[in-house]
Amino acid sequence: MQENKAKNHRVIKHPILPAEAPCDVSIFVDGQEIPAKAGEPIAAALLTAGIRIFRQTAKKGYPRGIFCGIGRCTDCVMTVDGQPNVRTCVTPVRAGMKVETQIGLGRWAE
Amino acid sequence: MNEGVKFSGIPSAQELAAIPGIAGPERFEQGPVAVIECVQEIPCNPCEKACPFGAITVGQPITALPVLDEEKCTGCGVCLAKCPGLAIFRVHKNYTEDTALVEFPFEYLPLPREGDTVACGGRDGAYVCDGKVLKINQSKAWDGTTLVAVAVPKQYYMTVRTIGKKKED
Amino acid sequence: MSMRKVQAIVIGAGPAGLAACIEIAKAGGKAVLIDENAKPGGQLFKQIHKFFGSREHRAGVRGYDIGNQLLQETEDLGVEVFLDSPVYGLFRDPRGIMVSYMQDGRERALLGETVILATGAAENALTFPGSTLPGVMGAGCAQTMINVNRVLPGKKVIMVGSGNVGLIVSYQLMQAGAEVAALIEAAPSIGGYGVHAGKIRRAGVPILVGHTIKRAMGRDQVESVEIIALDEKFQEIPGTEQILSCDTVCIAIGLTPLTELAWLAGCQFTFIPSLGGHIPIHDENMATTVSGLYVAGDIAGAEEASTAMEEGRLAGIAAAEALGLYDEAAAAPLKASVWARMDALRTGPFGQKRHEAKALMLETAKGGTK
Amino acid sequence: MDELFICRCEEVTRRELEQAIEDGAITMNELKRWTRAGMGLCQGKTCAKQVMALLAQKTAQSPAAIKPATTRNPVRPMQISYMTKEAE
Amino acid sequence: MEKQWNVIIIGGGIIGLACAYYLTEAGQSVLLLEKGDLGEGASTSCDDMIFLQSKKPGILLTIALESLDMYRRLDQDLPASIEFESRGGMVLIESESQMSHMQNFVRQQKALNLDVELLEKDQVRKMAPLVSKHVLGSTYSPMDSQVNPLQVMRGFVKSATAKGLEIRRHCGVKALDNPSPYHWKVTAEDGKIYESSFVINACGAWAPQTGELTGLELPIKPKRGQILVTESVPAFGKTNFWSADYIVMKLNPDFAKERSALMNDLGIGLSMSQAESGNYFLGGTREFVGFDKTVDRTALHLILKEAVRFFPALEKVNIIRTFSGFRPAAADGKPFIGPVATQPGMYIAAGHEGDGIALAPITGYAISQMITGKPLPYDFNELSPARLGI
Repeated sequence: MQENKAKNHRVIKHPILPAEAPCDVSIFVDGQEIPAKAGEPIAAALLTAGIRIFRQTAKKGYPRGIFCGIGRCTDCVMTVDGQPNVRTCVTPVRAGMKVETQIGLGRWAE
Repeated sequence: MNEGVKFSGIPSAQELAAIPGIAGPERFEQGPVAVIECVQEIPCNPCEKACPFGAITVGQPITALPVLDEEKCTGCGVCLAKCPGLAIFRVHKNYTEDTALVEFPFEYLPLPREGDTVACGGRDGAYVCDGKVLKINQSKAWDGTTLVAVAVPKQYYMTVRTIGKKKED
Repeated sequence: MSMRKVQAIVIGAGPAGLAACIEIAKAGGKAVLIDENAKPGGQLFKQIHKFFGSREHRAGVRGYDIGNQLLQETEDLGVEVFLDSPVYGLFRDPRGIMVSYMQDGRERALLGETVILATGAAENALTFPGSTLPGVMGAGCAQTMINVNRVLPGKKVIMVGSGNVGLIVSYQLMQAGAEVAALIEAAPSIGGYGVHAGKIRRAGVPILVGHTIKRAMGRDQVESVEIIALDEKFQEIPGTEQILSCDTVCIAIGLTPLTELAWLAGCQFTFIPSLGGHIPIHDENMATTVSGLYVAGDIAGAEEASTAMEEGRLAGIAAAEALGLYDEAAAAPLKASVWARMDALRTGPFGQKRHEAKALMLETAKGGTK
Repeated sequence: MDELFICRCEEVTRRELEQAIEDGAITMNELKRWTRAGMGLCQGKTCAKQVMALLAQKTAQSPAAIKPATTRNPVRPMQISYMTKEAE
Repeated sequence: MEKQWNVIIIGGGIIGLACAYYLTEAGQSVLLLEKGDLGEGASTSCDDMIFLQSKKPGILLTIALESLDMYRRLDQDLPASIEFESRGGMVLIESESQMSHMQNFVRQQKALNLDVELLEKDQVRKMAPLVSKHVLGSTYSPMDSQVNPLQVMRGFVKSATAKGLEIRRHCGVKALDNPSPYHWKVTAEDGKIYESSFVINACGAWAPQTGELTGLELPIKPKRGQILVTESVPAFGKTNFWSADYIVMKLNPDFAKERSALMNDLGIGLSMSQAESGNYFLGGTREFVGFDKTVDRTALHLILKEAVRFFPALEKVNIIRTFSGFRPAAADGKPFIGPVATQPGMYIAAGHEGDGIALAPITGYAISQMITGKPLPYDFNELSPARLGI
């Protein structure tokens, strides 16, 4: 289980930008419930919870996390609601989503 | 070792001495004045439009360095929050008998409070001296940029350019 | 199959694309603006610093405010905007240029009499041992996280690259509450504006020119980096290694224009390293070598947002002229004023190189292609 | 982890690319086909510039003379369901 | 004047490279001229299958089986991993009438020692748990195999260049002169004239253009095949897959009536194979449209609809690339492998249509044996250009 430091990672107060709205939904990451904001990228919710390792690569089994942040690279893909290879940096959060650390190519939901 | 803004991000004494945005030494004796530490020819001129007294001229081309007319400058500080480079300061060398006032833009949280004693830093952020926060200036028109004025020992009027960021409470 | 045809399709709702639509709409034309993101504005909405330039370039206004102003203008002018609609391809069609995109869970297509590509640029990657570890990311990625999604990607950052992106993102990371341990730059001098460098120096961030990252270390995410000094020939100087602890490494070493659609369309290209690599050849109207196809903004050479807006305007005016919405006499002064403002942005020590590169581009366009 | 991964998607190392060049690949398309660098989900958007620089250096070609690998539809990954609905 | 070569091969696709490989193995000095990048024609615009089940009993099935054996050896011999794998293949059957045709076909193939059987619905599901419930049954052959053609070409290049092969890329041929028997002068686009005893026309769909240089009319036409590539995903089943309808239609043209006109115009028959990397190739079309390399939206829609009909879970998978290639389709459906009787020293190795990958080793080997005057394993007369008076 990765460390959960949710409070410290969300940028609530900012010198320039308006105050940030609080989390309004929950998602489940490898079974663990974490708070999130509907519509934000899944990756943002994970980073808020201090989760940075999103998958293990297919060839070497190395850990990967977010890299480009604009949906261009494959680094942040995870298995979401049973579907492998979902780009978490551009896929919005929906309440109750089930997100799994993807091992290799992932697997199909039964 | 190479010196100057290109190598360290800090304008060297020579660079500052060579630009037209800083008044001569006598002008500092006469009262508050803007200090435009803009040493590179970049395409930018909001300071020119910002000054209500016409004391700042960029002209053509837009990359020309801003020229400060030290006679026209009243040291009002309106230009400080308008400089996208946060490179304009307001300096009142003879603020009191032994202190100078240095005002600069500040865009971090948390802000200090008026009356606080704070650690003041130079252009490289290193500690220079303690100073007293005189004024926290905020305006909707400045769009999030806060101006902080501190009183520091007089000899640091051209050295102090910021205050340390406070640790989050 | 009948297919909707419009006067202009603009791909990419960043500064260039928005400006292009505004000009077409002002000329009385019908433009459809398509963007893959849920919000328009391209990278403008993560730019929370005040822009440079002159009043015409909205200097002194923060990027996201400029984005909002442009959006308002497109709305007021009735530009049709498709968001959440990634364009995935161009297909040949005798009736015009067929733009295919994804929207509402299906694939759709639209024909354009003219098409303006304003697809922007992407960050360059860098390879070193450990560069795939979680915690190593593009500076723009970190910027999106802090300023748009409001989350810190890490708490202690090493920034690699001293161009304006590296400098500005370092500053904004600190504004969001992170610590920037150091900024390193392989070249012997800082690439971006001194005033941006000055901001982070005042915050106590060391800028180490002539240094590169040797490796990132950590078991399953970044825990530290090793950096090393370089000589003037970019060779490592043994014995100058330093280990810096951090949890995040941001890479800001330049941009590459996103040109896939221009390749698909069959545009001819030229290679100009100072503009980011392969660029679709374009003339003084931003017209490519493919009839009816224009480019604007970073796809036409990576510069910055103010120039992108001007190029967008130019492409919009030129497309409007091609569509017959302006005659030559009406278009010429409009284009001349855009050119005057663009020339102003491309002067000085930071603009001269881009000015020369763009001049070379115009020559290439005139002389035909190799 | 001392490997230098140039193509992040397909985990192609600098050494593998060099090996392909030694085996006789001299164009971007050949290098891509022989190593899979650029064949992943991002289709080379992340690594192409580095691959090109390496190829230029190792084969003493000017980068300007190197033609990028062929671009194809779709330029974004597209879920198949998007294409199986009736056209409108 | 360039040095004299034994053999000049025109065309750097998998066929030309296979010839180069076996000729250099046999000690010949070889020059290969390619007008684009290596494999730029069909060899890199195809899937990865060595598909035996689609073949009618006859010379093609015979040499395909031989080629399969040769790939097993190449997997050991070549200095590159060619990703050879006998994953097996299934032809998915959707109707009773398809079933009866396939039963017949399987019986004939079995007689030729092809290891193939028919599977019941439940067995199909065991092999491919994600297959659609409407599928009635399938054929299955464990012999259907695959190989990565890109790595095969790499292996050929590496091995042959080590034995002296020289390659000129982006170097098409402008003229072919034949001053005397077994003496060829090849004028190339680099401005040079290369001389050799033998010339092999291995230009795939472009073979007729090269043939024209010596006045040959080769009845080969480009047949466009459009293919889609998915992202890397977990497997949809143990084997690769084909739909029966296209195969049945080839066996009995009456079946065309059961398909839409558009499907028939585009020649769509589903094939689905997974590369070692996890990507699926989804094919394909068979169209005579000249050298128009465009991928068209309608064809992509239809291929994907077919694929999803058989594997509904594919809906969620991403397409990352599409391409088209020109299969060199010979007039009588058989490749040309052999000499041109009227032009001593000129050989043709082209016209393999969709079997270029499968038949590359046997083609290269046979041509090498012919040129070096060594015995052939089979009678190749049926594939000789002479069969059509060439």
